[in-house]
Amino acid sequence: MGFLTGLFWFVVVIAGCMAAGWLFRTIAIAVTPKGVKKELRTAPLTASFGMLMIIIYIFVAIFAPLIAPFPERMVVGPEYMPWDQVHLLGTDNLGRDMLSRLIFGARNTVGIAFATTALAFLIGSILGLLAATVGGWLDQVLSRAVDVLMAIPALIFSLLLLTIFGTSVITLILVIAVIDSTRVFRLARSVALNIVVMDYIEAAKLRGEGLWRLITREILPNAMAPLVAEFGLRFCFVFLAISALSFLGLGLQPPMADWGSMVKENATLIAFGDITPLLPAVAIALLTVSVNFVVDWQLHRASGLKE
Amino acid sequence: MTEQNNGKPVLLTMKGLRIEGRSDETWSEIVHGIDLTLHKGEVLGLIGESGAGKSTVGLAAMGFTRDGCRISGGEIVFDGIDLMKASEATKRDLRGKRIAYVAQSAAASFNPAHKLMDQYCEAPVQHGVMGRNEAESDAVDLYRRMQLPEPDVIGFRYPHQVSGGQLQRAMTAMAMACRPDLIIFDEPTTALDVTTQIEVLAAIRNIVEQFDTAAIYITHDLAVVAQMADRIKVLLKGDEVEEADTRSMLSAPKEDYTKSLWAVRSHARAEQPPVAADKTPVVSVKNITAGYGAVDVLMNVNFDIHERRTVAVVGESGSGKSTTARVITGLLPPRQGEILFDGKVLPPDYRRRTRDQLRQAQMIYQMADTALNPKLRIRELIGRPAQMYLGLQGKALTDRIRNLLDLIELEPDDYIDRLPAELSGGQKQRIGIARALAAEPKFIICDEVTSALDQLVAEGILKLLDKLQTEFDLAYMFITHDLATVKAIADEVVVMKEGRVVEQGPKSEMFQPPHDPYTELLLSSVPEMDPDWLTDLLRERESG
Amino acid sequence: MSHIWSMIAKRLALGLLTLFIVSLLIFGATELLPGDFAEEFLGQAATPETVAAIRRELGLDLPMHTRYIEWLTGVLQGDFGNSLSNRRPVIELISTRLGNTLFLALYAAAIAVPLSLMLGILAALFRNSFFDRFSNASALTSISFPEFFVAYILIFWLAGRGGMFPSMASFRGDPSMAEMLYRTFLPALTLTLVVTAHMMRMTRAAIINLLASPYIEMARLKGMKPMRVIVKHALPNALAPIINVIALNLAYLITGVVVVEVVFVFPGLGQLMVDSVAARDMPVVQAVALIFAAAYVLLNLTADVLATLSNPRLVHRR
Amino acid sequence: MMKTSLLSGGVSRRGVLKGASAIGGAALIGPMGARMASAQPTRGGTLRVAQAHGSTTDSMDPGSWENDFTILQAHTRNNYLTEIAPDGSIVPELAESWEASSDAATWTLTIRSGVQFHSGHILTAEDVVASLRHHMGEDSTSAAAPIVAPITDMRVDGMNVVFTLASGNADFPFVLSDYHLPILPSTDGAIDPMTMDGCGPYKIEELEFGVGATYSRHDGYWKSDAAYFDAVEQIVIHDAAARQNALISGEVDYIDSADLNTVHLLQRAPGVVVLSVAGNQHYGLPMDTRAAPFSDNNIRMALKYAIDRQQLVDTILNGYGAVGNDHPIGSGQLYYNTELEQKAYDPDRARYYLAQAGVDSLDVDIHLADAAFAGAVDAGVLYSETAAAAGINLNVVREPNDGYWSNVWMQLPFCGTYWGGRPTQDLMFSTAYADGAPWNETYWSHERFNELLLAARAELNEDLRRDMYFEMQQICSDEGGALIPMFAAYVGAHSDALMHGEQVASNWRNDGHRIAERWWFA
Repeated sequence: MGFLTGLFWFVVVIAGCMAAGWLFRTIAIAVTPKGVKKELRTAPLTASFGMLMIIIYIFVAIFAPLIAPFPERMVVGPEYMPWDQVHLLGTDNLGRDMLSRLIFGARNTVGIAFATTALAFLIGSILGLLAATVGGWLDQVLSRAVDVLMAIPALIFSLLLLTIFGTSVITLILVIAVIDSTRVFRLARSVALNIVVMDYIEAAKLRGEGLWRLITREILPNAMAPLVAEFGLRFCFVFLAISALSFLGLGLQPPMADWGSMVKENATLIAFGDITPLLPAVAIALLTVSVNFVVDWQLHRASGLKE
Repeated sequence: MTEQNNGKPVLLTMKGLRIEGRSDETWSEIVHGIDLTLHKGEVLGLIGESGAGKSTVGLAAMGFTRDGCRISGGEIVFDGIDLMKASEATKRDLRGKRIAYVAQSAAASFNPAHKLMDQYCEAPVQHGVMGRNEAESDAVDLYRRMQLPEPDVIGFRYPHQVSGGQLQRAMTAMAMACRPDLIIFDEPTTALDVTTQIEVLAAIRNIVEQFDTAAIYITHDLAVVAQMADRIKVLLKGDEVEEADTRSMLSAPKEDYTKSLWAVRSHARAEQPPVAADKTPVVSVKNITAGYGAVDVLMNVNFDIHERRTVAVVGESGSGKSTTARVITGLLPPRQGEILFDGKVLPPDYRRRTRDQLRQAQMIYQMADTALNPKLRIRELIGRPAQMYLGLQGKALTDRIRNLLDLIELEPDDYIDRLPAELSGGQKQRIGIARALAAEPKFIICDEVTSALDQLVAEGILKLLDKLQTEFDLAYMFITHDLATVKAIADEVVVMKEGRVVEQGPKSEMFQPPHDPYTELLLSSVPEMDPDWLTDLLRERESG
Repeated sequence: MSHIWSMIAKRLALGLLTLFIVSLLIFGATELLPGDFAEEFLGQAATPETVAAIRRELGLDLPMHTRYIEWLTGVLQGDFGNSLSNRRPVIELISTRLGNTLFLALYAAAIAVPLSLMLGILAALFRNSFFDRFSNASALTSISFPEFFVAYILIFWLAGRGGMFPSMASFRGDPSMAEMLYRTFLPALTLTLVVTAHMMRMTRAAIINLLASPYIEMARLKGMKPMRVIVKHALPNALAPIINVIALNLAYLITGVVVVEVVFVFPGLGQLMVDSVAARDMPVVQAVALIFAAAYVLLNLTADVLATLSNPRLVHRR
Repeated sequence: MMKTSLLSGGVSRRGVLKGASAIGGAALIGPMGARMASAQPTRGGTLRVAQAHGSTTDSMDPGSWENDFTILQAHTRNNYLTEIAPDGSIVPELAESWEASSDAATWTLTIRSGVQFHSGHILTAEDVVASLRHHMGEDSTSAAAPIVAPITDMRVDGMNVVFTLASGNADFPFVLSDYHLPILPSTDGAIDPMTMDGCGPYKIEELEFGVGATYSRHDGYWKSDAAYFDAVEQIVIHDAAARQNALISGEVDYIDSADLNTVHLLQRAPGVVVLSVAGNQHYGLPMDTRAAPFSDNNIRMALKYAIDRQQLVDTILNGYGAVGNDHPIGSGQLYYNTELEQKAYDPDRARYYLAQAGVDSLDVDIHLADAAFAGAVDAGVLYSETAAAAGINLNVVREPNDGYWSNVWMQLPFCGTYWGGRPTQDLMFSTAYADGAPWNETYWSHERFNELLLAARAELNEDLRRDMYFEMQQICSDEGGALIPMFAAYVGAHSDALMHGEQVASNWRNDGHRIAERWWFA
C-alpha cells in the first residue's frame, strides 16, 4: 500500500514537472523572437523543465533579500523548530529560519559555483587549446603538469591547500577552480586535437593568422559543445566539493548559507528520520538535473542525430 | 515496360512513393511520388545529382528510411510483401537476406572493429540461412569470384588492412552472402580511382549476372551506369525526369535536363599560345624530394607554372600530387630541392615566409565542408584575408566582400551573412574560391576542387575558374584524378605515379599517342558513354 | 604488438617521473603547513624544551632538502621509513589499510561497472524514451547528493535499529569473505551510487555518438536486431572513452573515499592520509600520496593499453 | 597524618580531556574511600565503547597520550600509583599508602606487593621508578615532563619508594594519578614505552590506532570488586551521526560523546540512556590582554556584556551545562564565589563600556574552529548576532581544525579555548591565570591577583582562604582577559543494559576513564 501511494505521488510529481515544462515552453515560444522560437520548438519537455528551473533559481538568487521572510543570519527561534506558518520549513541547528537560509543559499552557492566553474574553464580551456594548437614541448610540459596534479586526490589536495592558504571564499574558489581546471584541460585538449587537423585550420595557418586569433576565432567556437556539456557537470560538482570540505571542517565561512554546508550542518538529523537536511540536498539535485537536461538537449542538437 | 524484359516476373514495385525529411521540427517532402518497377534479374540505373533523392528511393526499396526521414505516401511491394504495412520484424527479416545493400564508401561501411569474415557471416548466420562454417567457405568462394587477392585469408583481415577497391568488392560479396533477390548499389565506385573502378565494375557486373540478381544501381556518373544498367531512370529533385532502356536513353534522350547531363563534358578550355621561353615562371618546382618520417613520397619532381596558365597534376591516390601541393605551400619542407616564386627562392617552411609571400600563393581545398570554418559567417570567411593582407576596414571591406561575392556569382545581400551550413556544396566551393581571390594572389592551388561535386555544378566551377584566370592573370596548379577535368581546364599536364613524374607536357601532346604506359592506362580507364565500352575494354586488355 | 610494449615502457617511465614530482609537491606542501610534527604531536602540551627534544630525536631540525633527500634515498632502497608518531614501519602501517581500500574499491566497482554499462546500453537503445530520461535523471540526482549524505540516507533506511545491514563497516581479526562483503555492503553501495552516473552517461553518449556512422546503418540494413546493432557494432567502437571513464572512477574509488571511510568507520587509506597530514607525519603522508598517485598512473596506463587493444587499427598496423 | 587540601594534576593541557576535577576540596589521606554500587554488580559480557577521538597517529608511548582513545586505553590496561575516586577524593591504587614529610617535600610511598602484570611479571619498586623516569630528563619528549620536573630524586627501599621534590607540594598524590604516569614493567631500570603489557584490569588482545582495540579480562587482577566485563572493545567513530547510529542500532553499548544538536532526539531512541556529567569543563573566548583593543578593560567588559550566555548554553550545549561568569571556578567547587554578580546579556551596558573606551562602535575578528570546543564556530555566529545589537561588529573567522592549537590558540588575540578545569582553585589559577604561567592564554598580568594567588596557596585558614579566592574570582571576572560564557557537561549515552555506580566520576569522561573497571551489564 505504502508502495502504491509512493508510486502515485511519484507519477504525480513527474506529471507536474512535465506539465510545468510544457507550459513554460508554450509561453516561451509565444513571447520570444523568431530565431529563439525555432530553437525552443526543438526542446524536449525535460529540457524545458530544466530551463524553467534554472530561471527560477537565478531569479531567487538575484532577489533573495526580497523573497526571504527572514535575514540570512538572524536567529529567529529555538533550534530545529518544526514546520509551521511562520517558519514554513522550520529552523536549523541554530534556530535560523530554514527557508530563508535556503533562499540565500541559492545566492551564495550558485554564485560561488558559477564563479569557480567559470574560472576553471577559463584556465583549463585556454591552456588546453594552447597545448593542442602549439603542440610540441609546450603540450608535453602542460600535459605532464596536469598529470601530476590529477595524480593527487582532489579532496586531499584541496585540504592541503586550504589549510595552507586559509579558507576565505576567494581561496576556496581559486583552489577548487585550479584543481577542476586540470579536468577541463584534458577535455579541451582532446577536443581541440580533432579540430586542429581540419583544413580550415590549415588554411588559417597558411594565411599567417596569429596564435590568439587561431585559438579564439577558429578553434574555440568549434570546441564549444563538449565544453558546455562538461560545464554542466563540473558546475554541480563544485557544490559537492564544498560540502565534502565542510564535512572535513573546511567549508565556507559562517554564517554564510550555502547548500553544501547546510546539508552537513543538519545531516545528523537524517539518522532520526527528520528530512530537514534533505531540503538543501534536493535543492542541489534539482539544479544538477535541470542544468544537465538543458545541456543534453543542446548536445543532442549539436550531435546532429535526428530522432 | 514489362514487354522489354522477356517475361520475367515483377520483383519490386513502387507506386506514388512520397518521402518527407525533417529540418528542425518541420517536415518537407523530398521525394514527390516516384513509380518504379523492377523485374527479377534486372538492373535498373538510378541517376541524378545530389539531392535528386536517388539514395532515399534506393533505401525505400528496403522499407528503410534514414533518421529524420519518413515515408509519407505511396506503396512499396517487394515480391508480394507490402513493405508499408509489414512489421519491423518482417522487414528486418528481408534486409540482408533477400534485399542487400552496397554502400558508397566501403571503408566507412565496414565496422572497423570486426574482421571481414565475421561481418560477412553475420547476415547468413543471424538470418539462419547457413551455419558459420558453411558461410565461411562460401565467402572464400565469393571472394575468389570477385577476383580478390588471396581469397582464402583476406577474410581474416580487418577493414583497415584492405585497400579501398578490395573493400568495395568484399562488400559486394557480403551483400551476396544470402543470395538476395535484389541488391541496392549506392554509388559503389564513386570513391575509387579510375583504374580500380574498372576492376570493381567488372566484378560487380559479372557476379550480378552469375546469380541473376536484380539490382538498383545508384550513381551520378552516366558513363558508369551505361555499363551496368539495363534500364535507366533519371531523377531530379525528387521527381522522375524520364526512364528508358539504356541504349535509347543514351542515343536519344528526350528531356532537356537529360540532354544537359549529356552535354557536360563539352566544355574545353581554349588552346593557349605557347609561353615565351625566356619568361620566368610564377612558380617553379625544382627537383623536390620530400616525405614523412623515413619514407620519401616525392622523388625529384620538376615543373613550372606560368602566368595565366593552368598546370594539371594528374595521378591516383597515393601518387604524391597533394604532397606536392603541401611542399609548395610550405606545410611540408622538402628534403632536397626548392620552390621558386617569380624566380626567387621561397623559404621552405611557411612560418618563415613573409605575409606577402603567403598572400601570393593561395589554396582551394577539395572538401569545402572541412575547408570553411562552420562557425564563421561568409562575411568573415572571405573578408578576413582582405582585412589581413590589404588592411581593408569597415565600408571598404564590406564593398570588397560584396564585389567578391559578385565575382563568384552569389547574390551578396542574400549570402553575405550566411553560415557555411546554409550553402550547397557548389556554393561552398565558390566561397572557397572567393576566399582565395580575396588575397589577390598570383597563384592558386586547386586541390581536387570539383571531385566532390555533381557534374553540372563542377562544370560551373571550372568555367568560373577559367573566367577568373583571364580576368586576374592567375596561375593555377590543378590537382585532379579525373582526366575529363584535365581535358576541360589544363594547358599543361603533369602525370604522377608513386611520387614520380612519369610524363609531362602541353595538353595537346598529352592526349595524343604515343603515351607512357601508365598514362595510357589512365586514359583508357575513363568510362565512356558507350554501353559496350567496358566489355570491349576488358576483352582488349585480356588479349593485349 | 611491439609498439604497445614500447608505449607501456615509455608511459611507465613518465609515471615514475610523475611520482617523483608528486612526492616533491606533497613534501613541499606539508612543509608549508603551519606547525611541524613536534608542535602538532605535543599540541597544547608543547613546551619549548620538549619540542626541541623531539626535533632533535627525529632529525626534524635538519634543513628541508637534507630530510627530503634522506627520505628519497630510503625509498629508492625500498625503505619507506617509520611513522614519526608511533614509530611503526610505514609499510606495516599501510599494508592492511591498503588491502581494505582496494577491497572496498573493487567491491564497489564490481557492482558499479556492470550496472552502469548495462544502464548506459539500455539508455542508448531506448534513447529519449521515458526510461532513458528517468535513469538519466535519477543517476544525476544520485551524484548531486553529497557522499556522506547518501551514506546517512542508506544507513537510515538499511541500518538503524533492527536494520538488515550494519552501519559500521569496520572488522577486526580476519572475517570470512561473506562476512566482509556483508559488513561493507553499505559503503560499497554508497560509492556505487556516487560513480555510476558518470560512467553510465559516458557509455550512453559514446554509443549514441556512433549511431550516425555508416557501418551502423549497414548493420541495420543487414537486418540486425537493434540490441545486436548496439552491442555488437556500436559498443566495440565506443570502448575507448568508456574504458577511460571507468579508469578515472576506479582511481577515485581508491583515492577519493575518505568521507565514506569516516561515515562507515572503515579503516582505509583516506583516513590515514588525513590523520597523518594533521599530525604532519611526513613519511606516512608521502607513502600514502605515492600509493594514490601510483594507482592513478597505473589505472590510466591500463586504460590506454586496453583502449589501444580494443582498436584493431592500432593493434594490427598495415 | 597531616590535614591539608589535596590537589591532583592532570596538568596536561591538550586533547579533548584535560585536568582532573574533584567536586569537593578536602578529602582524607590514606587507604580509604570504599566504592559504592547502586546494585550488586554482575560479571560477564563484552563492553563496546565508541569514542569520538582517536587518531591513526596515536602511539603507545605514555608520554604522547592525549586523546580519549589513548587515555581510556591507559586506564583499561594499566594501574596508577593513586586513583581519583568517583567522589573526587584521592585513593590508593598501586601505592598502598603514602607518608609526607612535614614540609611536604619528601614523600614515601609503599608499593602494593604481589601485583601481577599481564605478562606475569610481578610489580617491584624499580618498576615504579623506571616508569616515572621515562618522563624525566631534558631529552624527555613526554608531555608530562613539566609535571614530573619537580621530582629531584627517587630512592628505592624495599617496597618503598622515596620521592624528593624541589619544593614542598601537598598535592603530590594527585600529581601521581596523572594519566601519563602508568606503572609499566621494567628491565634493568628502564621501561619499554612501546610495551603492551600492564597491570590493569584488562589485557590488550589487539590494538590498531585510529580504529580500535579489544581487551580480555586480566585474571590475575588484584582488585576483586572491579572489572566485571569478560572483554572490552574500543572503537573510534569520528562522525557524530555514525556514532549515534552505532548506539541506536545496538552495535555499541556506550558512546563517549553525543552530538548536542540532536541529543534530545537521541534521548527518545528506545533503549538509549543519555548520561550527562557536570564537571568543571568550561569553554572560553580568551583575549590577549596585551593586544589592542583588548588591552583596554572597558573593551573587554563591553565584549563580556555583549554575549548572551544563556542562549549559548541553550543552543550550543542544548541545555547540558551552565552559564559561566568569566572565571574558571565551577559552582561545585569549595571556594566558588556565591556573592559574585552573574553577568548577563546587556547591550546597553556594553555600549556604556564602549563609550568609556571612547569608541561608539567596534570591529573585531574572533578566530574559531570546532577544535577549540564543539560548536565553537556556531557559538561565534550567535555571539556576533547579539554583539551587533551592542554596536560591536564581531567577525567570525573559521580557522581550520587542523593545527588550531599551534597556530591560533595563544597566537591570535581573540580565539576559543576549553578547559577540563582543575580540582582546586589554586591549580586552576596558577595554570592559566598566573603571570608568566606557560598556559596563561590571555597573557594577563594582574599584580593584586598574583599576590593573592601566592598567599592563598600557603594560607591554611579556611575563612581567609575563602575571602582571597572570592576576591580573585571577582578580579578575574571584572578585569580578566578570558570571556568564559559556559560550563559544559560531559554528555555521553549508553544502552539501558549498562549499569554504573551511584556516582559517576566527573574528573574525566567515561567515569574517570575507568568505565571498563567500574561499570557492568545488568
